[in-house]
Order: sequence, then C-alpha cells, then structure tokens
Amino acid sequence: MNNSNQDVIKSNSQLLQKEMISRNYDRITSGQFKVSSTFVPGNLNELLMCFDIANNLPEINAIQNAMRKKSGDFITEAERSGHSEDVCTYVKADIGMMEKGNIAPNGKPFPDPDMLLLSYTGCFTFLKWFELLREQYKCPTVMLHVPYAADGKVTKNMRDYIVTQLKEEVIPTMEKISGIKFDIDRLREYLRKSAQAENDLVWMLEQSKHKPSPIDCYFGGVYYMGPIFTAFRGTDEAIVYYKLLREEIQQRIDLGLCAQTPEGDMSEEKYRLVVEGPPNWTSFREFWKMFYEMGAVVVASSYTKVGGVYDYDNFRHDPDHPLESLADYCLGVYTNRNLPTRVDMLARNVKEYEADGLLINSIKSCNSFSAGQLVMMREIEKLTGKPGAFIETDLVDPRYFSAANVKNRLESYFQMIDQKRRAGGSATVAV
Amino acid sequence: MSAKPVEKIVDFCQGIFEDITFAKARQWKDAQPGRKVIGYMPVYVPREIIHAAGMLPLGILGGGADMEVIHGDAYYQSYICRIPRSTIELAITGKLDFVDGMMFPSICDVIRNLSGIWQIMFKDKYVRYFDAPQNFKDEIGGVFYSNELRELKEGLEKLGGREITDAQINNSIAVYNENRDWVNRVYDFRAATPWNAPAAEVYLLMRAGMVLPVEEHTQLMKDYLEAAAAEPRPMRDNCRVTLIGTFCEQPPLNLIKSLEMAGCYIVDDDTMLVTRWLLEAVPTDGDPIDNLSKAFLHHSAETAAKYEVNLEEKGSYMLESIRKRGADGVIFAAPSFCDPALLDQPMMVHRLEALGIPYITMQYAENSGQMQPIREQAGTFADSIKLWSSS
Amino acid sequence: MRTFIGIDLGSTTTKAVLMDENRQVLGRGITNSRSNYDVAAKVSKQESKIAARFTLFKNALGSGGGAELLLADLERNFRLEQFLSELNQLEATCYRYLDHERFKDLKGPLREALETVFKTITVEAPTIYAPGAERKSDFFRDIAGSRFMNLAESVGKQAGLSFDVLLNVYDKSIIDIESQVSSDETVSAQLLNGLARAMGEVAGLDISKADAQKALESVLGQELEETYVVGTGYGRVRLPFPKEHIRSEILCHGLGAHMMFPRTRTVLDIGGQDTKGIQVDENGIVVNFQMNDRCAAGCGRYLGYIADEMNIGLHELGPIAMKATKATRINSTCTVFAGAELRDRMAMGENRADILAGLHRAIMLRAMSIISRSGGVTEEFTFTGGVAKNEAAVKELRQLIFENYGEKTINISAESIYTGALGGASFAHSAGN
Amino acid sequence: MATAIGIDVGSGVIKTALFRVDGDKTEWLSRWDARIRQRDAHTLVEESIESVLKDAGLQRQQINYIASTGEGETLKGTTGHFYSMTTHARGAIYLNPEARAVLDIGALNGRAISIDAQSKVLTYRMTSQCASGSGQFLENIARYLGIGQDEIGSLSLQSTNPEKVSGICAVLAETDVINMVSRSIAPSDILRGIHESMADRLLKLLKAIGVKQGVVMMTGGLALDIGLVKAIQDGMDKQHMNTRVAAHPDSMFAGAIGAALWGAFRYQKLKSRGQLPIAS
Ligand SMILES: Nc1ncnc2c1ncn2[C@@H]1O[C@H](COP(=O)(O)OP(=O)(O)O)[C@@H](O)[C@H]1O
Ligand SMILES: Nc1ncnc2c1ncn2[C@@H]1O[C@H](COP(=O)(O)OP(=O)(O)O)[C@@H](O)[C@H]1O
Ligand code: SF4
Ligand code: SF4
Ligand code: SF4
Repeated sequence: MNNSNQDVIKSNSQLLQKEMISRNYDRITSGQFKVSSTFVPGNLNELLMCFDIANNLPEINAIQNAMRKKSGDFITEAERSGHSEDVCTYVKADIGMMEKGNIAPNGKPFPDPDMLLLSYTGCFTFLKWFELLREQYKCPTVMLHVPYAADGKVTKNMRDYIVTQLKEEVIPTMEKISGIKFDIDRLREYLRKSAQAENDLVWMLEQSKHKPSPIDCYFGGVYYMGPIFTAFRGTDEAIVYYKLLREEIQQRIDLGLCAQTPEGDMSEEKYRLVVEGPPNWTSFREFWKMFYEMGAVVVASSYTKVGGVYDYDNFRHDPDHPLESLADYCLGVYTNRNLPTRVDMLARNVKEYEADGLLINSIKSCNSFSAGQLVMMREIEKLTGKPGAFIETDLVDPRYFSAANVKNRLESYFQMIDQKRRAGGSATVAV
Repeated sequence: MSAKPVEKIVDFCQGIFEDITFAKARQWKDAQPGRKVIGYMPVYVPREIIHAAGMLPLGILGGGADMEVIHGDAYYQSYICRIPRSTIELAITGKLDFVDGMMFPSICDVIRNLSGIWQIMFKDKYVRYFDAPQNFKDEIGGVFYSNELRELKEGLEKLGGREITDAQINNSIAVYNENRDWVNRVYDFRAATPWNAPAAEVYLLMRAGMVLPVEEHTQLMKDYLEAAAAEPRPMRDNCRVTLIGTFCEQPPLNLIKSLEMAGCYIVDDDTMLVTRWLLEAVPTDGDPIDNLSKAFLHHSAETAAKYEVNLEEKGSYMLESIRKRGADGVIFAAPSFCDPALLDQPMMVHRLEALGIPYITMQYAENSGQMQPIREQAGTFADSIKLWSSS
Repeated sequence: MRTFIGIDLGSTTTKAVLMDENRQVLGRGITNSRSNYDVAAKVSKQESKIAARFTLFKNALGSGGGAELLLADLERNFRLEQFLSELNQLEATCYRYLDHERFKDLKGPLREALETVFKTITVEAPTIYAPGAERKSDFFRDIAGSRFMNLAESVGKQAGLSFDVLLNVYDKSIIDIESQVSSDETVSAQLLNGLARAMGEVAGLDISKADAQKALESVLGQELEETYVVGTGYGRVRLPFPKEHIRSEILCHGLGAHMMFPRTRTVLDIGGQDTKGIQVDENGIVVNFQMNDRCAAGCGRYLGYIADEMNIGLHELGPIAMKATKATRINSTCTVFAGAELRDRMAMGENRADILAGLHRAIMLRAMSIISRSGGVTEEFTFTGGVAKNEAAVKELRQLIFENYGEKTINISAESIYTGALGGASFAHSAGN
Repeated sequence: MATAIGIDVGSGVIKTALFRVDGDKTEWLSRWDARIRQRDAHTLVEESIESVLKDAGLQRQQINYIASTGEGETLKGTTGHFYSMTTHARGAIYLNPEARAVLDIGALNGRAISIDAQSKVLTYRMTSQCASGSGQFLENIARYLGIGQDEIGSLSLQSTNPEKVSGICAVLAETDVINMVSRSIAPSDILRGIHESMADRLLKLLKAIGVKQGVVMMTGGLALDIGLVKAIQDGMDKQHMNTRVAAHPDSMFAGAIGAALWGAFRYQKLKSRGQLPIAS
C-alpha cells in the first residue's frame, strides 16, 4: 500500500477533503487575504467568512506536521528556546515551526497573521498560546472569553457575556482589519449552510450503531470531522462533502461492510469501543493498525466532538439567532462541558452503540481532556457495567508514544473481553 | 497585647501548617451551631462574600510534603501536577468532611475539572466553579463578573439560609482591606530587613491566614511584626530574589528554607496571592458587588491566571515587585506540569532579559524531597551575584 | 506422560510451572533472567522438570520409612552437586580470562588469588547447603557472587591486587556460565550422585539402596512430554514461541491467583520491574487492571539495588527492616537517588533498619496507589510476585490495607512467585486439550 | 598570597586539591581522591586533608581557606562553601582557559554550564531527577557486560554499528542489556549506543543554554571516558555545532580545583577588607 501517512483512506470523499485542505492552505499563503489564527473549539468560521478573512488553525498545522514526522524537531526547538517539557505539545510544535521558518504544508511560508482570534474555549492553554504568539507577531489580538459550563448548563449571563464580546470586541476588530462592514444577513446565510452540513454529520455519527459498523468513529472519524471542524463550516463545499460521505456510508451499510481502514475493509468486527481523548498523531497509522489488526472498531468517540457537539443535545447553528447560536456553539464544545456531562455523554454512547467498553487514550499534553479521566472511567464502568481501559500517549510528541506499552495494554484488554465472553458467567474456571 | 516572642508565633503557625485535619477551622465551626466552612483552591476567590455570609473561607493548598498520597494517584495521571491529587486524598480520607462547600477558581483546566470530580464524588456538597472574566471592561467583563458574584452570593444565601446584605459585605470588605494592609506591611518589613523575617516564617504566617478567621490572622501579623522587630538577627551575605510561579501548588517548606540557606533572601513571592490579589483598598460604601467587580477588573495582580490585554503591561506585576522590593534577581519556581506557570514563564523571561535582570528557573512538587539540586542552583545563583558584584 | 508448562519470563526471574493432565502441579522451576531469554526459558523449564522428577520420585517411594528425610537430603545434595559443578566451570572460565589483554600482566598473582578464593568457596559449599542453613539467594550468581566479592576484597588486599580487577574477571566469567543449560544426562547423573550421597548420610532408612536407585532410574527414564507450552511475562514477545502460545501476563496472574485462592478478587503483583493491580471476578477473569512499569522505583529490582548498595543479600533486607522501630520517610522517587539518600542518611547516623523500613513503606505506598487505581480492595486480596517473599514488604502492605480498606483477608502463598507461570500452565492445559 | 584547599564531595568520589595562589600565579601543590564506597564521607574528608597537607609538606595552620563544594555544605572544619557550578566553572577555566562552556557529568547528575572568560556562570541546565543516562547507569551496564571502567572508552571507539538506545532506567539497565545481548549485539556497539544517547542528552542541555561555539570543557569523572568524549564531538559535528569538546586528565578534579581557587580569591578579598575568615 502507499507509505505516506497522509492519504489513509482512499475514497472520493477523502480525495475531495484533501483537495479542500490544500486549497485552504493555498488561500492562507496566497497573500491575497487577511489571515486570522484561531482554535478548533470555539472556531467562528462563519463570522470570519463574513469579513473574507482566511482561517488558519495552529492545532491543525501541528497535526499536519506530526503526520509528516516534523513535529518532534519543532518541539525540541521550542524547548530549546525555553519552553517547558511539561506543557502542551501543540503549542511547542507551533512555536517551533515558527522558529524554523513557518512553512505551511504546501511548502509556502505562512504569512504573519493579521489577527489572533483568541477564542478561549474549553482550554486554558489557548490563552497562553496566543499571548505567546502575540509576543512574536504583535498583531491585534482579540479575546473571546467563553465561560466554562461548570454546572452542565448554559446560563443567560454566560450567553449574554459572549454575545456582548462578539458585538463589542470581536466584530469591530474584524471590521477594522478587513475594512468590510459586518452584514448579519451574510452570517445568517452561512449559518444556514452550517446547519445543513451538520444534519448529515449527525446522521453519519449515528451509523456506527449498525453491526458491523460501516465506519470507524475515531481514526476514521477524525477525517470525517475535518471540514466541519476547520475552515469549511458554513461553506457549500462542506455541504457537498457531507452529502458525498453520506452516500458512501450508505453504500457500505447496504453491502454490510465492516469499517474501512488504510489496508482495506476490516474483515471482522470483534470488538466495539467508545474512545475518549484525542488520538496520537505521530504514529497515527501504527496506532490505528493495533486496533484493526485485533478486530477492534471505534463506534463513538469524544474527539469527534471537540469542534462542536451536535448529537448529544442536538445543537444546530441557527440563522434566526445568529450571535446567540455562535455563543451556544462555543459554550457547548466538548471540552467546555463539565465532567458529569462528559460522563453522561460517553456512558450513553457505550449503551446506545452497544460497545464492549470505554477506552481512554489519555494525552499527556492536554489537561483539559486528561485531568479527571480516571474518575470518568470509573463512573462510566459503574453506569454501563462494561470494563474500561486506559492508555497513555501524546498528541504530536513522538517521545511519548511507546508502541510496546500501548499494544500490551490493548492486547490485555481485548483478551480480557474475550475471556469474559467465553466464561459467559459460568461458575467453572474458564481457561 | 504584649508582644510574644517570634518563636512562639512561628510555632503556632507551624502547628496550623502541619495539621492536615484543619483542627482550627473545625474548632471555629463547632463553636457555634449552624456555622459553615467554605473551602477554596488557590489563586483568587472573593473571600469577602463568604465572610459576609458568616462563613469561614478555608484555603486548601494541597497536602504538603509529608502526606502519604495513596488514592490520589488513582485519580490523576503522573503528568498532572500534584495539588489536585493530594486535595482529593484529603477529601476521601475524611479530612474535609466538615467543609460544607468548595470553590474552584478559574486558574487552569486541572482545577476546573476538579470541580467536576467534586460534583461526581461529593454530591451533597455545595460546589462552585468560580469564573472570573478575561475581559476587563466594565460593560462587558464587569457585567458578567458582577452577575457571577451575585450568583455566588445567592448560592451562599441558600446554603446559609439567610440573606447577605450589602452592609454586611461592605463590612467584610473593610475587614479584608485591613488584612491586606497588614499583609503588605509584613512584606515591606521583610524586604527591608530580610534577615529579621526569614522567608519560611513569613510563609507560615501567611499560611495561617488560610485557616484562621481573618480577624485573628490580622492580629497575628501585628504581633509578628512587633516581635520580629524586637528580635534583630544577624544579617548574612545573601543576595535578594523575588520568587515567581508559586501561586498554586505550594513549594515544600524545605525548598523555601533551602533557598535562603543557599544564599538567597526571598524579598517577594507570589504564594497565596489571594491575600493581596486586590492591589488597592476596596471602597466600603456603595454597591459592594460593583466595587469588588471593579477592583478585580482594574486593580488586581497581573499574573499567569489572567489574560493581559496590553502587550506592554505583560509582566508588570513582577517587574514592579523587583523594583519595589529591591531584588537582585528572580527565581522562577514552578510546580511540575503547571500550565499557567510554565506557559507564562518564557514571556516573563523575555522581560527580564531585556532589562538584564538575572534569573534562574526550577521546578518542584509539593512533596519534592531532594533539595540538593535546588540548593545547587540557588547557591550558584547566589555565588555568581556575590562573586561578581562589587562587594 | 503428557505435561503442560507455563513459562513466565520475568524481568528479573524466569519461572516455569509444569502440570499433568489432571492439572496437578508436578514441578516448579526458577532461574534469573539475566542470561539470554531463550536460555532462561530453557533453564526454568529444566528446573521445573527436575522438581517434577522429585515429585514423581516421592510418589514412587510412598510415605514412611524415612522417605521424607531421604527426599530432603537428596534435594540438598543435588543442589550442592549443581553448585559445585557450576563453581568448577566458573573457576575454569576465570582462568581462561586471565589470558585476556587486560589481565596478562597480572596473570600470576591473579591466578593465585583466584585459586585461594575458589578453594575457600569450595570448602564452604557444603555448609551453604547444610541441613537447616539459610541461603541468601536461590541463584548461583548471587550466592557465588556475594562470596566471591567478600573474599576477593580481602584476598586481593593481601596480594596487593585491586578489587576492581578481580571483580572484572568475575563479571566477565559469570556471563558465560549463565548461558549454559544442563543437559538431561547431566541432571540425571547429578541426581543419581546426590542419591548415593544421601543414602550414605541419612540414617535409619527402611528403603534399600537398590530399591531407591531403581525407583529413581525409572522416574528418570519416564519421558516428560511437553504437550503444550504457554509463555507469558515481560519478555514474552521474545520467546521463541508461536503467537498463539503467548498470553498476557495480566491474565496469567489473575488466573494463577484465582487458582491458588479461588475467592480472590484483587491481586497485587510486584515483580522485578513492574507492579500490577488486578481485579478478577469469581472465575478468575480479569475485569480491570493497572500497572506501572519501566521505572524501577517501587518494584522488586529496587530492593535488589538497595541490597547491592548495602552489600547484603536480597533475602536479608526484610529481616533487617523488621527490626525497625519507625519508618524513615524516603522522598526520592528514583531508585538510584534513593540509594544516594540512603547513604546520606546513614552518614547522618540514622538507623539502618529504620531507613530500610522506610524504603519498604515507600514501595508499598506506590503499590497502594496502583491498587487504588485498579479499583481498590473490596473482598479477598492476594499478593503475588517475588516481593511477596519479603516479610517487611508484607508487613507494610498489611498495615496499609488495613488503614485504607479495613479488615480484609490477605492471601500470600509460599509459591507466590510462580503465580504467572501457574496461570500460564493452566492456559496451556486448556489449549492442549 | 594565599594557600587553600578545595574539597569536592561527590556522590561517588571525593576529590581534594591544595593550591597556592600568588597574584596571577597558581600552583597546584598536592591532590587526593577516593571512592566513597560505603564509607563515611566525613572521615574520608579528614583523611584527604591530612594527606594533601603531608604531600605538600604543610601544616594545617598554614592553610588560609578550606573550601568545600559538591555535597559538602555540612562539612565541619571548612571556611566556606561554593556551589558545584561555580567551582566547576572555575576549574574548567583553570584546565583550559579557552573554555566557554562546561559539561559536568558525575555519577548521578549531568549539567551543562555556559561561562565567560572570568569563569562566571551565565546559564545552565541540569538533567532531571532520573538517573537514566548517568554515570551510574553506564557503570551498571559495564559491570553487566563484564567490562572494566577504563575499558569502556576504547571499546566504544571500536564500534561499527552502534545500537540505538533511548533513555533507559539506570536500575533496569541490565534487563535492557540482556535484551540487546540476546539479539547478539556486540558490547562495543551497545556502549557506543549508550554513549550516543548520553551525548544526545548532553548536547540538548548545551543547546538549551545557547552554546553555539568555542570550547566545551568536560569536567567530572566521565571526562575520562574517551568513548563519551568522542561521541559528544561526533554529535556536535553532526548537528553542525561550531563547538569543540575538550577533556583533561585532571578533569575529575575540576570541582576541587575551583573550590581551592575561589577559596584563595575570597580569602584575599576578605583580607583586603580586613575581615579574616576562620574555619568553622
Ligand atoms: N526471597 C526473597 N525475598 C525478598 N525479595 C525477593 C525474594 N525473592 C525474590 N524477591 C524479589 O522479587 C523480585 C522478582 O520478582 P518476580 O515476580 O520474579 O519478578 P519478574 O517476574 O519481573 O522477574 C526480585 O527483584 C526481588 O526483589
Ligand atoms: N576512566 C573512567 N572512565 C569512565 N568513567 C569513569 C572513569 N573514571 C571515573 N569514572 C566515572 O566517574 C564517576 C565519578 O565522577 P565524579 O565526577 O567524581 O562524580 P561525583 O562527583 O558525582 O562523585 C564514576 O561514576 C565513574 O563511573
Ligand atoms: S491543552 Fe488540549 S485542548 Fe488545549 S491546546 Fe493543548 S491539546 Fe488542545
Ligand atoms: S499547580 Fe498549576 S496546573 Fe496544577 S492546579 Fe495549580 S495552577 Fe493548575
Ligand atoms: S527514575 Fe530512577 S528508577 Fe526510575 S527510570 Fe529513572 S533511573 Fe530508573
């Protein structure tokens, strides 16, 4: 098979996505557009589109660099210049890239951003990350503080606070930078398109309820989520993409196929898992392989909710309440939800998707995800009666991916599920 | 009150520091039926409102160097700082059973998620994640923050079963104004004659303030200052440093002692910022919620926990501390895995480098045992300031 | 006869358990993993077969008539035979190394010193294996090594030779010795020799020499067919086994503990370089587990390291720590730094027993965290792995379990180090049938 | 003129040096070193002082300053203490005046220090609290392989196909070596592999403190390991660092040298101020 880490799944939708991504990088590096950097969670793509500002997402750049095996060097570079070993490696991959010439995946240099849209949503590191970038670029930086939904609900105070910030801080800054006046109807139109793609997206997420599941909702899922999480929410392209994806998946269901992997379709679905936590990117292929080789498919994952939660409480962007719905979107991203909500979400997934258990991939970098996962695991085990398993890796730091360790744990976990099934509750020793 | 010798005051504080069962706070609670205790995690919470509700704000700063943490590791991976695991250990071993509610200020994702763990594990307790605005305009962040303060007030009213009046809050503000004033005097005294107020003593004095009722703590500081001034101690050939990064998980007492032993007088630090987070006295008339909100927005310490809107203002608190306290250099001591401290550090370092102020960086955990590397670094720092200065 | 073998290739020791068709354990074997893995597996297997032959011989002799005495004596004599034969080889190897570039110049004096050392050990050997004697270790390397070091230091000093050089000769030679597996023939001969000595030594036997010899010969003649072998443990992926013969060590430990103590629900295994907390159900099936590994802090090797550091035997650590009046608080997380801390504290005059007690407590505290992570102790609890042999570790554990989970049944078997191999053998049994 | 003794109490070895300093002239009068090996450090220090005095033909009253360094803060009978980095920096400049950085690798810790011509410590980095890749680690492995300490260097130089090792635990080193041996990897390749991985870590420290050119002086016992020195130089060349690594037969004494020299310096300075120090 191909040995590039890039095109892991070959299908029309995948090809289309590839093309979309490279077109976006061309747009960012073309020098013809104003560029804003911002984060995936709380990403206000529709709003940026209203000002013709290109959307550059450092997290995605870090992922791209990790898959191209460049992140390790970048991280070391950043640590060399005084960044701690202990902090999020996305930040260091980004800063290291900057120090090493700031070259985009298309080979062209990234332009300095015209603004930093600091959507402080669900992650403390974001705040410092853009303070660090601001030191370098000295460009206008606008803070959008999204309060944490600590009690599992959105209060009026929170929503009002965000809407005011949008009106008083974010929009005026964008107007100033782009020279374009804000047109709320343009925003409404984009939001309508967002909602349309989001419908197909939710349909897609739910298809892994089939047995066998036609898709992998973690390793495959990160590809399926690509457009909606990045610079395409609100575009026609996203609508086309999700329609195409929907057709492909429908076809797989009709044919009764197991999930697709880089080495073709899985021949048998032995284990169904729900996964919490982001994947490892530096050894993405190797990591995925450990799963499909053992016959494991991921039927639901929290990572496919980091850029917005659409299935759990059925949120859609709403053209009739444009700014409020952007606020609700930000408030609702996965990492902005409190632990009881995250537990409920995952426990429901285990039950509704008939999974064998919950696997947590705990990421060293990310306290937003990781702090509390052990408690979540125990709660979810209690709620579902299904065993959990815990592995530890990192996002884009190759030093923290120990294949042997991960494999050992996965093997033990799957053998445990097996043994449990074979015993079938009989009282004799099952060996 | 006649002056007590320093030693007695320090021993009293040390006793409070070592007591992980919080006996002093329990005594306060038991003294009158219906009293309530609200625990809070480090950095900043508006203690005035808790005080006004007739409750005792209890600062919980982890388990310290000597607590054996057994279950804590069942809750946290090795790459997460230490304070949440020892705090959980305190809770599940019953040491916080008398605490009626917990407040988790918005400092980082670890403390944020700890609020969720509390919600899951201690369902019968009042749990409040306390968000502070990162927008500092009155009509934006101010409105949000005032509403948050009001929500807090209402929550405490419900918990306490009585209304909290503006007059009560104003009164509490005055009490805390006085406390802040004395905290600052202790810091001034130490900066002027650090040999007369060793860092470990000042630390213990402030730690006592996390547990004692504020009025008692204020008195304790008055007594200490009087006693310390009356007991001059020999001055050592040390350099003067500001300690930065210790605002949440606490350095072990031995670390603080080791720094001084290795030749560094600590003339300022950022431990227990809650005692001096608000930089100016808060007005005691008018709408107390608005006053607290404005104090937070416009006169609070510029630290890693906050977003600094102006690039030029970044690091101003630290630089002001160096200037005001006459420090020769800075020791950045951050808890391992502490995002706020470690992510902020490179920016602080830039500021120092631009001004040619020497600094060193080190990491610790609340239970670090090995002080040798710490002394090594601090000692070398002191050596080089000493050997190459004109003295 | 058909036999089923489980081999647990641990980081420090390799264990084998051999069972028959009725899932009766016939023999257990152990060796240190310090030689290469293949060899370790072979040696432990050979050892388990030797033990099996003892069992079979015992069955053949029946009880009474002094059979127990004879068996015990045979075992001692056999071990002595084994020891002397290995010592001989070690000596010869040492001499060979004297021609090495490094030692050529000192060949004469070195040879003389070595001869003295080996002569002394040979003379001492019978006392090491005397009835009722306490041995410092089960392994040749450790027993011979510690005697060698002690003697080399004094002998070397007298001869004006540096200790480091003598040590180096030993270090080079022991590797060769450890890479050898005794053949069946050698073992048979050693057993028969041992029997002859034992028959001479044990008084008041009702068994005739001829009968005993015949019985042993018949046992030795019996083929122990390796019907199915299952490998597990840290080094399992390096075993020359097909994939389906390999089981996760977690499952093996869980099952092994269940077989020994069927009401076990929580298992703690502390091996050489990892610590596992395992929860099993009523069938011995693992429902949850946690482990920490790749850092020696808090594992068995930590104890070995400390023993080396203090120049005492591994078996002596526990007894010394038991004499403590309090446990010194040890802060270092790293074993190597704990070694330094230990030296530091000894220098400051702290009591050796107290420091050792502190080290044991530190290990158990880490283990308690892992247990807690795996789900805590709810019902019966079993402690397995090599460290379960250490009484001071067990004492701290009992106390900590009590403090944290209240009164619980705590099982510790004398054979706890074989738990993983036992589980493996059981898997072999079901796979081979 | 000042006569001073420097005592470096290491975690493995104690080193003592006696110096006479007269203006710019320094004279190394005598030296002493011994492995601690489960002996009482204080007694050894006493022994070392006696010994250096005897060798130099001096009486204790003739010594102006006894300076400790390393883990010697609590030693009795010393005049003052300087911290290791201060003394190693000074020792490095003494051994090689061109040195602008120091790599000090002892039994447990490693550190990189950047210095100026006056041996002032500018910045530094230390290895973390894990002894993987330390001298102890190397020692353990060598013992397992049956290799003498002084053989390590030359063997490593013979390697043709170094075995890559990642930071492995000093205690579990043996297990990892077994792993390698069982894959029939030659001892020289294993050693070179370890040297490369250590060099890698040390170079990271060097880069972290911004050393880009000039002479990097190795101090501490591992400076005697020519295999490690070579691996560090190779690493520098490979990473296009414009630096040259240097070791000196007396590198192990750098701390003791530095302590003695600083002691003499401090004595003269205090004397000029009329404050004569006395040994405590
Ligand atoms: N008799 C004993 N007394 C004390 N400790 C022992 C004894 N025997 C073995 N050990 C300890 O057990 C450890 C080996 O345990 P084991 O379960 O065999 O580990 P592994 O499977 O990882 O090799 C050794 O490192 C040692 O510390
Ligand atoms: N010839 C040599 N080759 C390699 N290593 C050596 C040699 N001589 C000494 N060492 C190493 O040097 C270390 C001692 O160095 P030193 O700087 O004195 O350490 P410390 O100050 O920590 O005691 C020992 O651990 C030893 O391994
Ligand atoms: S901490 Fe987590 S959420 Fe935040 S930037 Fe890093 S990976 Fe993303
Ligand atoms: S020590 Fe740092 S990371 Fe840990 S809880 Fe405190 S602020 Fe957060
Ligand atoms: S901390 Fe110590 S015991 Fe742990 S891996 Fe490092 S060297 Fe080994």
